[in-house]
Amino acid sequence: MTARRFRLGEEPIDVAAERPALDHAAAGAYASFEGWVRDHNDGRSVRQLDYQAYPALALAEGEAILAEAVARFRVREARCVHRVGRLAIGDLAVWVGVSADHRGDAFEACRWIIDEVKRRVPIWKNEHYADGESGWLHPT
Amino acid sequence: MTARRFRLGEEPIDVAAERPALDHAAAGAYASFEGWVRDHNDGRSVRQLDYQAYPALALAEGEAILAEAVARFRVREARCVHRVGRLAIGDLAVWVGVSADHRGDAFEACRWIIDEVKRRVPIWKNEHYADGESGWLHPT
Amino acid sequence: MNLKLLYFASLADRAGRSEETRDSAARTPRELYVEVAAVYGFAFTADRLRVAVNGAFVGWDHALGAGDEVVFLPPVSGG
Amino acid sequence: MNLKLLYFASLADRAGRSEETRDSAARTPRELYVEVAAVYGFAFTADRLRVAVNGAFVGWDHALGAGDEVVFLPPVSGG
Repeated sequence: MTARRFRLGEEPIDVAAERPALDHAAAGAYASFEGWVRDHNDGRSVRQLDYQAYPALALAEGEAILAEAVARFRVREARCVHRVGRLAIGDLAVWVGVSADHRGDAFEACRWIIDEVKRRVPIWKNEHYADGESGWLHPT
Repeated sequence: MTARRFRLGEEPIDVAAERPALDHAAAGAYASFEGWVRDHNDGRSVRQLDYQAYPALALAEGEAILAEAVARFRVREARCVHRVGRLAIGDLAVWVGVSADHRGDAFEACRWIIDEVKRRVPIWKNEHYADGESGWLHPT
Repeated sequence: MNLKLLYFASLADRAGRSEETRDSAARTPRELYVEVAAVYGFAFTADRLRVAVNGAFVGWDHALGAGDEVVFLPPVSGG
Repeated sequence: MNLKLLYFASLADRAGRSEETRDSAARTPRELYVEVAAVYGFAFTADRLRVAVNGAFVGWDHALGAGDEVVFLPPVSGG
């Protein structure tokens, strides 16, 4: 079995350690995306947040998205790691990396992957606000 | 005067060292691009290459591109480093990093910057082929 | 028959638990959601949720079996 | 008047040098390029090149002055 392309991380994501999986002598382009915890959302001041996942299905759905990306786009390799647990402002919440022969494919696949992960993978964000309130986000 | 957003690098680019310049508590998205030296181009096997720049104008034009990006897109910060000198297969030739509040802006600005750098900045690539030939690339 | 339910995010908050085993007569996730929504006062209509059985997405009319693990998934907000 | 010229990439290869100082009667980059293209056999037509004087892009009919640094830039291939 090949290495997992999608993982959930309890610990801070080490981007440098993820990179070798994307190296390929024929790849001239690498595009990456990182989602960082912002200090605000919808006009409210955010202090920290928790990510909760349904692990079995999140891993299966994430892996399916990465496999689809490799099939749909002309890429050499693609990976994604999503944090779970408590995160502070500025922490890295999600990382996507894609290598490809050409930059257009790397950018398009990277954008598609993060969009699909946000749309499909069963992970939920609970924001803790400066006023002491908190709430799970369930976008319509 | 603010720090330079565009630089030429004689030494390997240290992506981790570039990152703090892009941190911003309001930034939820970071997109990056890396151009790596490929082992082939136009059907020919490449062993190594040299990048030559016209430094004074390359720095001015690169800085102008980054300033335009910050003005055109809703981004928090943007940086680019381009290598000069001799590079081997797999070496990092150019890095672009962009932070923004939202991912669409980060991706669009990152893509725009690398496209403009490749189109406008006076840097030339001399590819050394497996058959011993070499040649400066001047795309039409 | 006995069914295992997992609850996540605001559904777990509302139910006051992250899992339970229920003895239910529900034959499908649709029937089971009507049952638990009434018990816990879930505000989501079924069209805003997805449903998974034994770790895979299924349709609302999927036939449930004894011992199945059923999860009603509210809209996700990862990334 | 004396002009300083820098050559890059294939133009440097063809000229066999990366810079030179020329005593030239050229009043514009256009006239200067005709002159050096004849000397070195540059194959590029002017419409494929850009020109910079003293580190900034200029038009082909820019008025040259004594001591100017002039660069004819072949199509770039960075990235």
